[in-house]
Amino acid sequence: MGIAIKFFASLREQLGREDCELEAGSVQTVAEAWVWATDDAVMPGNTLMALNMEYVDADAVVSDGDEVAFFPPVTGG
Amino acid sequence: MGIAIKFFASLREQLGREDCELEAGSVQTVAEAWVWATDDAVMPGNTLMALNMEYVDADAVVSDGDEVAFFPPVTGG
Amino acid sequence: MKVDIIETGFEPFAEVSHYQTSMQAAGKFGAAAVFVGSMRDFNEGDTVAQMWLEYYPGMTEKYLEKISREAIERWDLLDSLILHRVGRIRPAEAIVLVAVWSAHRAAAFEASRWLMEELKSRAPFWKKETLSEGERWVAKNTSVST
Amino acid sequence: MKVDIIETGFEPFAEVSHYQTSMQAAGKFGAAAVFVGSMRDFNEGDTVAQMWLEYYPGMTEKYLEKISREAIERWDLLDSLILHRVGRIRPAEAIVLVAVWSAHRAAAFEASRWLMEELKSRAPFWKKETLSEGERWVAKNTSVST
Repeated sequence: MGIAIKFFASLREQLGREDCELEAGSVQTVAEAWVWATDDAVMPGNTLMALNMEYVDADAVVSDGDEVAFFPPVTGG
Repeated sequence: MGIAIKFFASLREQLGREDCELEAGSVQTVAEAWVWATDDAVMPGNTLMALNMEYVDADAVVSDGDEVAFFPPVTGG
Repeated sequence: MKVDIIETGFEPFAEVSHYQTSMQAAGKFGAAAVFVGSMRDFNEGDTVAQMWLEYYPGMTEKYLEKISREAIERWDLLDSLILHRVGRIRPAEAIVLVAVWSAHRAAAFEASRWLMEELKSRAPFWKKETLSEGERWVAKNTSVST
Repeated sequence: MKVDIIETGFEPFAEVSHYQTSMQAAGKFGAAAVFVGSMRDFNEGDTVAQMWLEYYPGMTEKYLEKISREAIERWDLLDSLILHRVGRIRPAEAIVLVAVWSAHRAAAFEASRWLMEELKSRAPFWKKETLSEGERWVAKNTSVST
């Protein structure tokens, strides 16, 4: 199935990246997913991370079929 | 013109009093207005007093044309 | 700013919507906070069939206008609306509506709550409940914390 | 309990009224607290012509449902409603609605405010403003105190 990667809002525009899919087993953690999906771009210090739609830290472990998302501070409401 | 006296809610029912009017000059303070208007009934400790529709203490001075009101703790909202 | 004492049933959210439409501040307020108090069908363990709400015509409006002005000044509100029902009220009917409009949310939250606490602690209204057996005046309002 | 993401304009008080009518808790709730956040036509000193609101389909709803359940549990609420607009928004239009129903007013006031703070600090939404010259992403939300 692979690992789905999503970027949102200003972070997506800054990176110039679309959502992508990594091969299963290619990464172990959310931090590694960032490196592979962005060609090792510098991660802004305020970047938020979600794994399967729950907030996580960069060292969260990812598995085949997971969805990983990166986004800037939220500004809803 | 005299001094208008009003009672509200449970206090009015307990006293069995209608609104009344005292003669001008017959009383000097809100406390004296109570005595005259109620035939010296005991005032419940939680009675609230208003003079011309503003909260006052019992020693507030009343004048000809004033309106004095006595009522129990409020229960609106 | 508007204060009104109402003798018949009213639909609180329709009133807020209607009042807001008439405001000149569209685009200026980022926040509206609204509180509606309704009649419950129970109180202190008893079923309440209906209620009678008495007020002090003149003083009640004056007091509500006073606290409205104070809130507008203190929290720099753009507008406020207070409606309060009097007379005979049945369960589930709206009793009180407090609505405030401000640029930012903290002011709206704080002002609406402050207005309700001031209203409940000092505005001249009195409730008499009709129970299955007889009537009783409500003795006192709950404090801020409940 | 209801959470909904809305792509077109909505009339917040009509939504509250409609939702309340459908509730089974009439006569049980003594208090309803409603907060509506609307788009202002200015921000940080600039005139804002319109706004684009992005979200994370799936996670956003999940997060709003999570905080709704938490609020219902913590304050013993009878019900809650959260609506949030996404897509293109113009000044004076409603962006967010939070409504809660409870037996007593303190719970309603506190829960509505807590829900708004949680929503603003953690719900995945992002605003992009269109100014007279170009666009900009809103960098961060205001803290609780403003």
